[in-house]
Amino acid sequence: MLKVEDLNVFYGDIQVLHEVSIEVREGEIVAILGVNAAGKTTLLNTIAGLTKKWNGTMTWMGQPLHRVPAFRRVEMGIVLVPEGRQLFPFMTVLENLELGAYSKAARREKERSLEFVFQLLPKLYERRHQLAGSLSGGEQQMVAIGRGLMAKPKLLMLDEPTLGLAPKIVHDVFQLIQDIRKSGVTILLVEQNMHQSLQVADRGYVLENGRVTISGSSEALLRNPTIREAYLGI
Amino acid sequence: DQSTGPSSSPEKKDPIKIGAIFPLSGSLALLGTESFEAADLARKIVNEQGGVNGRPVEFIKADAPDATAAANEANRLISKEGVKLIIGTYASGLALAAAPVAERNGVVYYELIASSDKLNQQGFRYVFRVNDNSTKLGTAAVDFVEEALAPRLQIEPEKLKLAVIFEDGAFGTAAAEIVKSRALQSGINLVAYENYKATSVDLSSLVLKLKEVNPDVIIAASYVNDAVLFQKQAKQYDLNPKAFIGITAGYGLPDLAENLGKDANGIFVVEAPAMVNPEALTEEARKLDEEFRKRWQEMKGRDPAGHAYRAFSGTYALLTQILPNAASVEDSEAIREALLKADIPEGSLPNGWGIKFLPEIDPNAGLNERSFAAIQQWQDEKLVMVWPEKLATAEIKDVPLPPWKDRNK
Amino acid sequence: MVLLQLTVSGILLGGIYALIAVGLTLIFGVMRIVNFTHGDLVMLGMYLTYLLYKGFGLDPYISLFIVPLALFLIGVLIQKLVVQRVVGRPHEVQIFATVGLSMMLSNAVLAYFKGDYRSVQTTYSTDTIQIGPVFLGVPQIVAFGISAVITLVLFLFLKFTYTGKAIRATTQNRISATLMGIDVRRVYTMTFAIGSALAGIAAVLLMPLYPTYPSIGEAYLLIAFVVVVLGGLGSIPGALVGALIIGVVETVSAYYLGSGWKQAAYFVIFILVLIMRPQGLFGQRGAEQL
Amino acid sequence: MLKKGGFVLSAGLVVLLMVALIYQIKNKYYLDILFMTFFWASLAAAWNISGGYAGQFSLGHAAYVGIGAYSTALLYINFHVSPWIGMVVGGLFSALLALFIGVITVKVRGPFYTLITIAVAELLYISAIQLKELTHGSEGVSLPFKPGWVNMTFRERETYVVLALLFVALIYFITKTMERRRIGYYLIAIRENEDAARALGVPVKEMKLLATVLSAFLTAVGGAIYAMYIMFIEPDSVLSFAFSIQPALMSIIGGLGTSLGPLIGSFVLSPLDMFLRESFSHINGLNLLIYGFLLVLFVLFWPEGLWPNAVRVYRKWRSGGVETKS
Amino acid sequence: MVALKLKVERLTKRFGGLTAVRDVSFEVRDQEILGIIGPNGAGKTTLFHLISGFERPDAGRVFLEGQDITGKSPEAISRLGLTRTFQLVKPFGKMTVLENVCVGAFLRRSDLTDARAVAEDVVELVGLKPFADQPAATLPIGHRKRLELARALATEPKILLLDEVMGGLTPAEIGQMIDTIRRLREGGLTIVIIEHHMRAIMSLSDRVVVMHQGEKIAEGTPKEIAQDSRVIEAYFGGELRFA
Ligand SMILES: Nc1ncnc2c1ncn2[C@@H]1O[C@H](COP(=O)(O)OP(=O)(O)OP(=O)(O)O)[C@@H](O)[C@H]1O
Ligand SMILES: Nc1ncnc2c1ncn2[C@@H]1O[C@H](COP(=O)(O)OP(=O)(O)OP(=O)(O)O)[C@@H](O)[C@H]1O
Ligand SMILES: CC(C)C[C@H](N)C(=O)O
Ligand SMILES: [Mg+2]
Ligand SMILES: [Mg+2]
Repeated sequence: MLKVEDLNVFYGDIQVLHEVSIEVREGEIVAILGVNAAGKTTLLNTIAGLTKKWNGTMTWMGQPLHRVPAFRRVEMGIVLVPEGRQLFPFMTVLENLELGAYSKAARREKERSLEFVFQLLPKLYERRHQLAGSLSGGEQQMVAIGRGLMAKPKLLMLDEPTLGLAPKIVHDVFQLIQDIRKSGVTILLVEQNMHQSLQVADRGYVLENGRVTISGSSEALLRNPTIREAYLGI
Repeated sequence: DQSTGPSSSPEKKDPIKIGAIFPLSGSLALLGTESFEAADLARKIVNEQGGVNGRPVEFIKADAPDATAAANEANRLISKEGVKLIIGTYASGLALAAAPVAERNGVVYYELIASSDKLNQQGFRYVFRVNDNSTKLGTAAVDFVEEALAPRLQIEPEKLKLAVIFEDGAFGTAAAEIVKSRALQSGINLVAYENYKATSVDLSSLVLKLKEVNPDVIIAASYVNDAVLFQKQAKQYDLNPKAFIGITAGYGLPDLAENLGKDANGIFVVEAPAMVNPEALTEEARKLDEEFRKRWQEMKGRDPAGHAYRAFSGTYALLTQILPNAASVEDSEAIREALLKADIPEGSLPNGWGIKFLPEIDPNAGLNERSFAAIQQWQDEKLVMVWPEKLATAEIKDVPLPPWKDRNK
Repeated sequence: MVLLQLTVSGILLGGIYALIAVGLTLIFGVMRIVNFTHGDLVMLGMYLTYLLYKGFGLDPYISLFIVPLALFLIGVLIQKLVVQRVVGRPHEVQIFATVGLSMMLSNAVLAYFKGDYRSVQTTYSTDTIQIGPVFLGVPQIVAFGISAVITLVLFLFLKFTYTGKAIRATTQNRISATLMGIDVRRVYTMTFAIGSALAGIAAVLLMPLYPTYPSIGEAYLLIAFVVVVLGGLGSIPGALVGALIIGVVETVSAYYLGSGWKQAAYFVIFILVLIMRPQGLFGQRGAEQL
Repeated sequence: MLKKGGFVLSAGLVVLLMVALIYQIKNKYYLDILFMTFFWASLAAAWNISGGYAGQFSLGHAAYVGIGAYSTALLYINFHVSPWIGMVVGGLFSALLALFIGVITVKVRGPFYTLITIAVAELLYISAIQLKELTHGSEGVSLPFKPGWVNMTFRERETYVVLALLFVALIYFITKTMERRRIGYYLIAIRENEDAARALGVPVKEMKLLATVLSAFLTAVGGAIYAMYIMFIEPDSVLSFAFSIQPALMSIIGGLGTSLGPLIGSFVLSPLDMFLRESFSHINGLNLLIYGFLLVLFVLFWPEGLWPNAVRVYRKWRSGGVETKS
Repeated sequence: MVALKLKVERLTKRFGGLTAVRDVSFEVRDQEILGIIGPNGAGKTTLFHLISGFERPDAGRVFLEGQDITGKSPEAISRLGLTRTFQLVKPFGKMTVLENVCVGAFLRRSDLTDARAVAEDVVELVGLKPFADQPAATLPIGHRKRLELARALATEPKILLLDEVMGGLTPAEIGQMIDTIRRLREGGLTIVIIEHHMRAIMSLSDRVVVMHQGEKIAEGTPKEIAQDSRVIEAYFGGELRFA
């Protein structure tokens, strides 16, 4: 479905990703793991079309993504829920969600998607007329995820979706991720919560200093001694 | 100070360089440019006639959109171009900034148009003004009210209600102040004295205020934009003075009729004389006047207005009757001597002026006592001379001014 | 009695300010591009109206269908060449890019038209309707009416259409807007162009009333900023109400304090409002800090 | 300590060298250009203290220029107060106004602050025109030419140029000193994020006020020097928008919030402005058209300013082409 | 009495119709680590705003070492020795990491050399040394959180309020962070910490305050809290989980 090969990404003159190759197959949950500053966000942003300076190949369903601007990728089904929420602070929760369904295909399904999101995240229904900017940190995170779902993604990329969420919600989110997958959406997940991520993911890649150093099935990764020591702290 | 230019013994054919400072950009660009063009036309005609003592004249043009630039440009002309004589600047604010620079450098400054009295009242030795100042303009306005309008309106000057409105810049303020003090001297009833910004986009309140006091005569010192705006709004709100007098600038420009059409008719303008009765001119001046009108028509497609006459006449006289008498045109002291020596009778310049500069001991040192203002009137969308009689080419009409609903019928 | 006339005159004048301010509120208020060329866009529109009138004898009210279109295209051009490159940059960078642009526009016109004052003369330029003791200028009434309609349409557009929401979303977070599938560049271009077209409409409606000259933009720019901030950034009804207030303040203070002081009156009000209610009369609290 | 002494010493040497150079220039026109360049540089550097470092983006500094120029001129012609004293009085008046603006705008940020400063400057401009008894209105104030140290009036233009140079040097020195001290760090922190600064104990209000007041004082002194040089002031010059916008412009083009940026900005823009006016004014407005065009280019291509860009290019060149990640 | 560092008395804060914090009281003793937990939107961050002076409470008082600091400005409170971090990080983007931290250090050091010395130590302590000269705007989220901590530490506070500084860290990094915070306490600091990360809260805190819908619903040792049925219901969603 998504294939990234030999990807190099730069910020100005600084290279942040080095020859990264990953693949996501339809219906999978793939986890990207790594310490702070490893380049996880950069990878997702590049797939979403947000970084300017990169080379390598990226293909989506066999089609090259080279010349496709970010907003088109959304219509193609590549949707990113960005790090740090990035809501529209002076719009209500409802308006934020509606904007999630901006692309044409999603717009048609808007009402149904809304219902689905409110069912999944009832707290948002309670707060639907509040300005997004005045929500608590965790509530904002929920809006961000909900907004991503509104776009009817084929591939949903989640950048640290549980950051700042209470344990109860964290659990719900991981549950949600599995539910989303069941509804036919492929998921690319960046998480610091490695244990739980690897429990829901099928496969994983470990990024270190901008390079993929380890990859494999979740079980393999969970057994990998390096990972156990360096990342899980066991 | 000895500068870069060709020094010791100038060749006969070397051009004489004169600095010319005018506002060519910014909000004063319209009149500034036209004034420069009129001065430049005089220069061209002089050069065609063989120049000054056989040497062609060259203007070094300098743009001064604001006072700082005026001072900087005066500095440049003097220090870099080495000029000994600067002409300009059309606007009082610029003249007041440029003249001191010339004075301090011992270079002659010769003003053609700017009106602020202050220019001649600072004890400068090298600063001359050939044109009419605010006092002359304001006095002419009030004289005209007293001598020509009051009788025609059959109102005693003491009973006459006068309103003065003026743009709040240096020009408007200075002119209005003179009108005010002259009017008070004559016992005229000053019922309103109001200033406003020339760039205003609305003057309805001013119109309404005037309507309240219902003046017989309104005297206005305005630029074009505000003059047009005021007249349009006066019509809308049906403000009907018995006479309306504009003081030079906006009211004296062809642009007024271009923008107002027939609605301009009947308005008086206190202006430097323009297109005067040829009878009032010397033979020579008459010929020159014809030439000027013709060439200006060719250039601009319209008749020259008062300020164009100021610039043309002043420049032409300078080049033909003053500089040739200077012991050296490369020496400002000699030019100054020649200016002070000049004694040209009235009627010798194409607008009827003569030249005689007040001496250094006079409080208005350097002011030309033979320049004066006259009254024109808009008739059939053209400006014609109506007062004083000697210069007049047409009769005074439309006194009292018909109310708007009856105008242009 | 005078007060009644002054108020009516002020409201009509405010209608004209509103037209200029509504365009600016879209560009500055909604998109947060500090646009110092807005006055010059009005100036360009006025010259275009003048040219159409001089060259083809077109009545300004017919130009109403042409000039805004032309301004729309000019807006697209300005956006693509300059503004797009300063979007998201600090305000000071935007201010100076547009200040430079403004110098270019007004001086290009100066170089071409030589600073002469130009106006069109229509039969209705000075027409008035008299209701009791109150005079109402006909062109002013037309301008006011169109301004009210435009304000309403624009308000509904921003509030309820998807495009309108996309515009607001883009202001609040460009990256997220992109991630929603919004073509951010196009949104900016559209907004700037619509704002410019509105300046064009204002210009056409001004032309029967006021002469134009190259530096006239300055006169309108500051008023427009005052109105936009007073009404509340990005608030369309705010722009209308703010303009009416400024219009009335202007006529009333000009009458009682003298025309020379009238601007002082609205600057004082402007400062007071900003201090006591930084979000403006209709603005979203805190939104002014975006 | 030694480093600081070294800085003062080398700066002093540079100034001395420049003074010596000034006396080598024979053509007065170049002295005029030089004066204007130093003058604008001083206004830009003064503006930069509040506008660049503290992020208080004022476009109303003309108010301070005007107060400085008018106080000096009016005290001088009405009461024969020496401009050296008038200048300080003007500075204090400006500082007071700045204090007032600062107090009323504590909660106002971003473009709103900018608009308020514009409005205040406009108010002053209107007042200067209307309060004729005090200011002589639009006719302006002409200063008498009475050379002498006490009168701050000189026959030789060199003296003015040296005066302006010393003034620029003083402001540069103040800025440079600030940069290495707490206040410099605090001002930048405030500009970047007020809330975070407050959480770290930065007295935001006081720091902003300090910067604005200092900036206003210095700007007024600059206005006084201008008045004594041109010898004629009017509302349309010293209180015009140009006097607000140029210093800001120069700081931005040179590099906002850097000590050298405003000076570089002025050294590029002032001569450029005068050169364009000299060379291109045969077509009305062409010089300003080009000036505007160049401004747009500068802002589009070097938005951080010339100085920061130069530094970056230099660093890159020194590190052999590509910056490497540590 | 001296042992009492911070005392919060019946704090209440309303936003329009919503009461974000209702009648909350608690105390923090010298060199204690107090954990605050609660579901999203419980009012934890608001509580920090109230204590640190960023919001004015509608009712209630705050005492720092016995001194009433209610309504004082954030900068004054910080000067008195209480510093907080922001959950939504606020770096000085254009300054380098070290310069960011210097701003904090300047609170107690007036000389640049001294301030830098403090800043360098702190930067090293939180593990940002390799990034010291990088502009803060280019830091990824995890590092920004550390920067928040570093800046706060540089003010040499007596009491530190940490709002979710562990978000975005890997489990291994969290381990390091726990060590760091412990060491800080041993160095004499009193700490109030908001965190959703249960392992961190449970192993660090001496006592835990639990908030729910603006109210304090429980207070006690981690053990007591972990067994409180209301807490489990509100926070853990019916079953206890340690991430
Ligand atoms: N705009 C930028 N300019 C320069 N460097 C950047 C920029 N954004 C990120 N970086 C650098 O790129 C590297 C990777 O950052 P990235 O945000 O991808 O990390 P991450 O793995 O997502 O970390 P985290 O877990 O903290 O979110 C970091 O060293 C960061 O400093
Ligand atoms: N300025 C405000 N205006 C309106 N409501 C607000 C405002 N600030 C906070 N709130 C509301 O107050 C409640 C408490 O918010 P707070 O940020 O304190 O929660 P929190 O406990 O820190 O949550 P989280 O764990 O998600 O960060 C939330 O419901 C939030 O929406
Ligand atoms: C129009 C001129 C006669 C007067 C000119 N505007 C001045 O400022 O003096
Ligand atoms: Mg990341
Ligand atoms: Mg919180």
